[in-house]
Amino acid sequence: MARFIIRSIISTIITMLLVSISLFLLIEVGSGDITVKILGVFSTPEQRASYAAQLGLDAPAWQRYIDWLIGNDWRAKNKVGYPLVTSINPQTGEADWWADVDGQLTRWTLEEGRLLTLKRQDDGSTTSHISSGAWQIDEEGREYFWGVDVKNNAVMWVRGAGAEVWALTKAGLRKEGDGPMKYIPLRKGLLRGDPGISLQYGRPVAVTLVSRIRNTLVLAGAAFVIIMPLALFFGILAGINEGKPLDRIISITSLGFTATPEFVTGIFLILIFGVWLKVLPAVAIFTSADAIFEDPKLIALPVLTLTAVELGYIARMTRASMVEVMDSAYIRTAIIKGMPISRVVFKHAIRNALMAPITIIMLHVNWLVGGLVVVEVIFGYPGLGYYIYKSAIFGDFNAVEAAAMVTVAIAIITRLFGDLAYTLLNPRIRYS
Amino acid sequence: MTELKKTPPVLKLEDVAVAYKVRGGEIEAVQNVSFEINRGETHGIVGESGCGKSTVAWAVLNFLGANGYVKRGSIKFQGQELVGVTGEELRRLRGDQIAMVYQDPMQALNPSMRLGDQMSEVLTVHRGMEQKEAEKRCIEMLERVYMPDAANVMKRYPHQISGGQQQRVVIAMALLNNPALLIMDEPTTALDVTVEAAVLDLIAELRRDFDTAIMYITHNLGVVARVSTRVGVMYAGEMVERATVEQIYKNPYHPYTQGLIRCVPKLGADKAKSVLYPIRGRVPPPDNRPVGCVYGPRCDYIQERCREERPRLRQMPNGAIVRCHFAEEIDASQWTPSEDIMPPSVEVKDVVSDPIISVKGLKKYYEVQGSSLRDVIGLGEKRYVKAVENASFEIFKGKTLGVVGESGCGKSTLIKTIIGLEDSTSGEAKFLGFDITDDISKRDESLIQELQMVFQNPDSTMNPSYTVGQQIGRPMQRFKTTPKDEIRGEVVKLLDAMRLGENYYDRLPRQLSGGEKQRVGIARALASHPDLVLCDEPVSALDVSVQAAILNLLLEVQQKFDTTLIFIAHDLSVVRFFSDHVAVMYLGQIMEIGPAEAIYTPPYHPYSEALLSAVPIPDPTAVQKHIRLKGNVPSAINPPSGCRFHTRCPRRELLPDGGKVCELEIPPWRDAAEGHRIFCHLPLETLRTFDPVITQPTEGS
Amino acid sequence: MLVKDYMTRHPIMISPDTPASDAQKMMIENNVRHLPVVGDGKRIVGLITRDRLRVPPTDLGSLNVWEISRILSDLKVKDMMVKGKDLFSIGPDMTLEEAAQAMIKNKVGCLPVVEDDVVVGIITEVDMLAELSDLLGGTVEGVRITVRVPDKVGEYAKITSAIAEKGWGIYTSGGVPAPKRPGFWDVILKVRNVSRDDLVAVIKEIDGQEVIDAREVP
Amino acid sequence: MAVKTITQPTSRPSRLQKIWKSMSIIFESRVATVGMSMVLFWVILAFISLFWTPHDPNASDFIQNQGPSIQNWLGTDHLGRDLLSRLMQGTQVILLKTRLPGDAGISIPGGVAIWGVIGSLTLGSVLGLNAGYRGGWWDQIIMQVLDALIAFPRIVLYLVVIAALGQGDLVVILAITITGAPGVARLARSLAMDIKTRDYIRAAETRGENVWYIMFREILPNARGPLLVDGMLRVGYAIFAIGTLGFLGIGLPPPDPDWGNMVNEARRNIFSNQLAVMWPALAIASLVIGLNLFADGLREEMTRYQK
Repeated sequence: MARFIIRSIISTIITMLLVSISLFLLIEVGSGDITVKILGVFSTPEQRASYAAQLGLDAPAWQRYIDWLIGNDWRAKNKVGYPLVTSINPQTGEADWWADVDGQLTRWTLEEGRLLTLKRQDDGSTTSHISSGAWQIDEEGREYFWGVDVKNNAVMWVRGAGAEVWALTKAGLRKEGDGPMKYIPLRKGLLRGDPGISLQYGRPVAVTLVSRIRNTLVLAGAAFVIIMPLALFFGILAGINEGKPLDRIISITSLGFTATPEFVTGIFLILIFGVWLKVLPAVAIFTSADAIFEDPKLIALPVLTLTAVELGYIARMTRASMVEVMDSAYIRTAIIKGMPISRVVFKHAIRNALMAPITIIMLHVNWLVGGLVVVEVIFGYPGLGYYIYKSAIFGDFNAVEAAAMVTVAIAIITRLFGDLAYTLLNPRIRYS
Repeated sequence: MTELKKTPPVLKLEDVAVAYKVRGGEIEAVQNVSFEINRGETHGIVGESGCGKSTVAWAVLNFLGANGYVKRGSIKFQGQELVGVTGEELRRLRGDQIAMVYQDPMQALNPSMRLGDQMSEVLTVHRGMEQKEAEKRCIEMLERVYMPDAANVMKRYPHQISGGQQQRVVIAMALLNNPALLIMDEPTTALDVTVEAAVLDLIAELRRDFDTAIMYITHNLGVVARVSTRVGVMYAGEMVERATVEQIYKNPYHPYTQGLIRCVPKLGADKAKSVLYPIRGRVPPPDNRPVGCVYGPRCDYIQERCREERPRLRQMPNGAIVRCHFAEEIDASQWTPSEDIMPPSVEVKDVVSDPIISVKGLKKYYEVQGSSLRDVIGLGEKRYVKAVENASFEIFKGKTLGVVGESGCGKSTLIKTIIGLEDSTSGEAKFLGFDITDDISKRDESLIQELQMVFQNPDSTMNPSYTVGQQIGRPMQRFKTTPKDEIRGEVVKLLDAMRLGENYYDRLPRQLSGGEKQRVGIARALASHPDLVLCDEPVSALDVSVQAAILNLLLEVQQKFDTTLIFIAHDLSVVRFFSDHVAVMYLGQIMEIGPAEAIYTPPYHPYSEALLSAVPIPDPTAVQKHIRLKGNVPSAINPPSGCRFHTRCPRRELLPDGGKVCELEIPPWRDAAEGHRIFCHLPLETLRTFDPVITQPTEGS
Repeated sequence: MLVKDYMTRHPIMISPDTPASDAQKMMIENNVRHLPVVGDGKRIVGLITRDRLRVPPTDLGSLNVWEISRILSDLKVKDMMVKGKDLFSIGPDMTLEEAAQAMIKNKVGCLPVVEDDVVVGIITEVDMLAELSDLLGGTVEGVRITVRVPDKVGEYAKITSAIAEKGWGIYTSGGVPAPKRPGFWDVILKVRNVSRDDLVAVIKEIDGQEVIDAREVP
Repeated sequence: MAVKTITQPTSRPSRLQKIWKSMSIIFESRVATVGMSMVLFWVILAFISLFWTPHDPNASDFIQNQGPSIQNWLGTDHLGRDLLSRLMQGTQVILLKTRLPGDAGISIPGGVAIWGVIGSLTLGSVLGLNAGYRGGWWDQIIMQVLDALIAFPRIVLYLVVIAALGQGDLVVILAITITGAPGVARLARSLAMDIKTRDYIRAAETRGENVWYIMFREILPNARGPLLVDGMLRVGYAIFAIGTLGFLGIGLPPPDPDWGNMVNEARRNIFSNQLAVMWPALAIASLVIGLNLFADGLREEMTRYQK
């Protein structure tokens, strides 16, 4: 058994890695020139170039993958020469990057060719004064300086040759002088819990993601709690009456539900409950972050939709294996031993019947996620799925990657659980 | 003691017919079967597959599935009519008064329940006994069936104990409530000879002690002869003859019974002296049985009357009951085979050339993955299954080497290694001088085509999606032994040699019977004109009547093409009949090898002796030495030191200090006679003192 | 001589809810006189016998034909069986004497043999008689001789030694208090491979003992 | 032998007979028959639409959001297009034609769903057979990769692939292929593992046949049945997926109407015109259910035949 578990854990890790790489590559290939999406089609090539540089897109792909996975502050640290740390900015509540110059959080900025050192005070404000002698000389005799700028990048300024950069501001693109030559947009990396900045909203992905995940978990959880018992119940019921009318009815209905796409089911439910009966809200509009908890009605329809689709599937699975078990030799033995039918079903059949479905069900979780996307889109439910959808459409790769990895993680972990449950149910594996 | 009271039979069937509803009508699987079983009697029911033996059993338990039902007749159990009994009343009978044991215990036991729970529930449910008390009883019962450390077994799961033990558990479970009737459907068919023997002993003993009436269903004439007091012979859903076991074997009335008995080789019979006569044709499927006598089409004595009128059971002077119009006239001793089943005449050629294949010290080890963490990572020290250990033998052209041994003795691995499905670990093997220690991928075409194989299971020996012709033709086109346009002709020739007509060329496997498939399998093996054909249990999955036909066919082929054969089987009498030389394997080790007749007569290797004494002989009068091996076959991963057989050897005591040496040293090869070698510490003198295992009081009859 | 050796194993049994008429039919068909009545798991609930099934005429006297037939058809085994304190049973490991005692004391012709209230067999007078006839070697041939001896120590020895000297073998032997002759015992012997007269001659030698009866059997 | 006495026609059963035989299986099971007729209904409709639709599916020359009427049997949508025509036209892309990229507007026969499934069947069975028959490292690696693919939530994959490669029939086919392959592979693998234990495979090995021959000539033909049934189910899933994509607005590109997209557009004014939503929704549901029933029925029959 030990072996089995170890194996599945190892493979889980490998899988995650594979997925993350392939995901990254796909998006590399895919999301063409993201700057066009951000700056708009009327932006000039050089504007895009400079903005791309600011996003660190000029670095090679492998470099960016590593940055994305495990961050790049350690890389930037060697350049800047000071340890780089984050501290929460009281105004925005987001983490800012600072260089830790012997205990003093420091940033730099270049104004009219003069390098200013910004020292952070305890109250969060900064004092700026001219720093001299910080410049270093490279082989071509240029004077350059590596530091952390106010936009959370590790950057390289070159004295005298202040580059022209296009900064994206509320007012749109503004041309600025004294720009850095090189950018390393600082980030901790996914493994260290920092998926980066959302290109769409310009806010850290992590912040939005958390609440979305929570909403989705509530939705999925609710659905799961409803689906499981029902599905198993109907599955087993159908299984033990194989071929009888009851079985036919259950099978056909469940087939009907599984075979109907979520969005169709969803639409019909909206029609029925939202449009005709007017008992449930047709869309889930979140007035506040905790809306679900305040008004459970919001998730009634989404949950119902998910249930409709998944219920049928799992029920069919269970039925199939129940049927198989019921005409196995050991069930025959039990009956011939004169066991009452109830005992045959509950003591002999069910346990064996559940082995097969449980793994499949767990494998099925990523279907569920798929369903979630659609359902959330239909009902405008602010969950993970909806987030992925929006980001993918926009090509906001930081967001997509982060979100997708979360879903993948969920899928794989549930599968791991599935395997464990299987081993626990099945003594043949447990004792060997 | 005086038997003053005449007690009524425990089970009484009166012309029972069982029918199954199918699309468009129904099929009578079983027709007018009647017999009765008394207390403490074992009533054997024997017949080929598809004769409705099991159906009868299920009918008694009223467990015929959704579409089956007892159409006619009455089944009386303890004077109570069972037909039509259902629900609670039926439930009470099952497992309490009527118990059943059937083939393949592994399937019969619930894989995910502890054996203890599976057993004890019989008591807790029927007798409302306390769990504790029930378990105590179960343990007692397990000990009663000689289960080693019973208390522990209670806590185990089925897959953790050996097949023999599983069957013991099932039997114990059946006896827990001391049923009046015990139905056994091929209870030992899935087991090895020695295990089977032990279980049969057990059954006999239990019957005596518990006075249980046993209905024993089997296809194996030997087993019936050993266990049963009376026998019913079933054919095509009818009981064609019923008599005491002696009568059945000494003077059977019904032609079918006679046929059956002619089919099976007597232990000690060989191809030179004796012959097997198959029964022509095959059992008719239930949905088109002949109008008259069901056996008519296969019967040698068929008359007009047999075609029109279905015979009814009639009592013979000696009390036997037979379903045949001409039972009195027919005299088995005057029978002569008709030409279509005339077996080939075998003249045993003496050795001409030097050996065609010679193997020296061949080893085959498999690496096994441990389950500990270290093993998974790959740090654990390597462990091996020693499947074949130091096999050495040689075979001469046109001869047959038979290999016998119980499952897991490595006989299959041996031939897999020879034919190249596995590469050998060490040792040397030469075929006509070519080295054949590598696996097939490293051999060149010409060598590959010289070694071919015939397989065990007729249902999987042919690829369902190709016609007979294509499959036999394939080797020819693969090895280019025959030009494309002549292939069909060649194939047809082969088909004829197999006694299959040209019309088989375009048939698909599913249109063939087991025997025919096996014939095609043989044809395919011969298609590339190989010099050596390896037969892996080619007949063990077939009915006895077909078995005989296939064996004869193989002999004929060998005669015609002068092919050399290696013949694996677990049935000692078949091997004896078929082979010139025999090797006895145990746990990967050849224990004894030599000319067939030598193996089956003293001096014996103790293991061979045990095997022989375990074989069920189709002759109730034969006296057989009673040697039973204790314990199970040890694991091949770390086989016993010294002599691998020492853990179970019943003859060790003959050595000084109870055979310490067997544990310490690897035994020497003792040359008993020309080419007859025994792998044992016991000196030949001692081995010679063993008296023969089987003695027929009535020789030659 | 334990019950389990002489009882009939796997007796025909019947469930309490069977109609009485069926029970009767079953007894006649299989010609048995007693049926243990059992629940699930062969747990004994009662015993039913042929005469038990006879409905006492007094119950029916006042009824008309229709009512009678109705009653008869409604009667279930459980209404008529012997049960509760009237039901006597015995364990398989008791001696036959004990069984006999029980039968005599309770005036029953049959005892269900019960092992923790599961019926494992049944033992009847017939079984008893079978055992008695065996006890006296009823079926083996030889000389059956009855000797009347005074009720003293050592008398038995005289006989045995006398026979032993001749080298004959005593097959079976039994002793009962002589009917209507207090102070005497009748010893019944079965001796094989001997003529009646030789045996009588030898026994006559012994003083104080008289040969009551001697015959070659069977 | 008596087997000679059993006379059977020596002539091969003709191809037609064979086909008819396999067809007859379908009619044995009511489920399959129902399923097939549902599918046939749409197939026929699709063929008709090739030559004739009541109106131009893309021309909005009617009053918007009308209910059924003599001229628009199913009513009109929010742009005043004839729903029936759009429905009929919609079947083509799924079942009958795949539009190649480029302005030439060339299209090849075989709908997107069909090609997608064919793709996943091919890819899947190749992988599965290798994993199943060869075992060992092959198995380890292939399965590892497939697990990764399976772990990938389909919809995310669709989104990413399409975000990556942009809309278009071929892209959808690719997406379906990728997402379908792992399932097929698993099935093929288990079948292969079962079949490879048969003696006829042993026989092939003792003939020294090479691996590919064994996999594709010996194993595959016997795995065909289950794979085809599975394929049928997958056509259902594919249509399901196409619908979903269309609904998310990233499905098959215009001009051909896409059922999913029709639902998506129509739901915006669901309060005023429910029919516009219902028709395409019903269409998808019925077609998918039909395929499922068909496949289920077939599978049931097959298993019963083996018994």
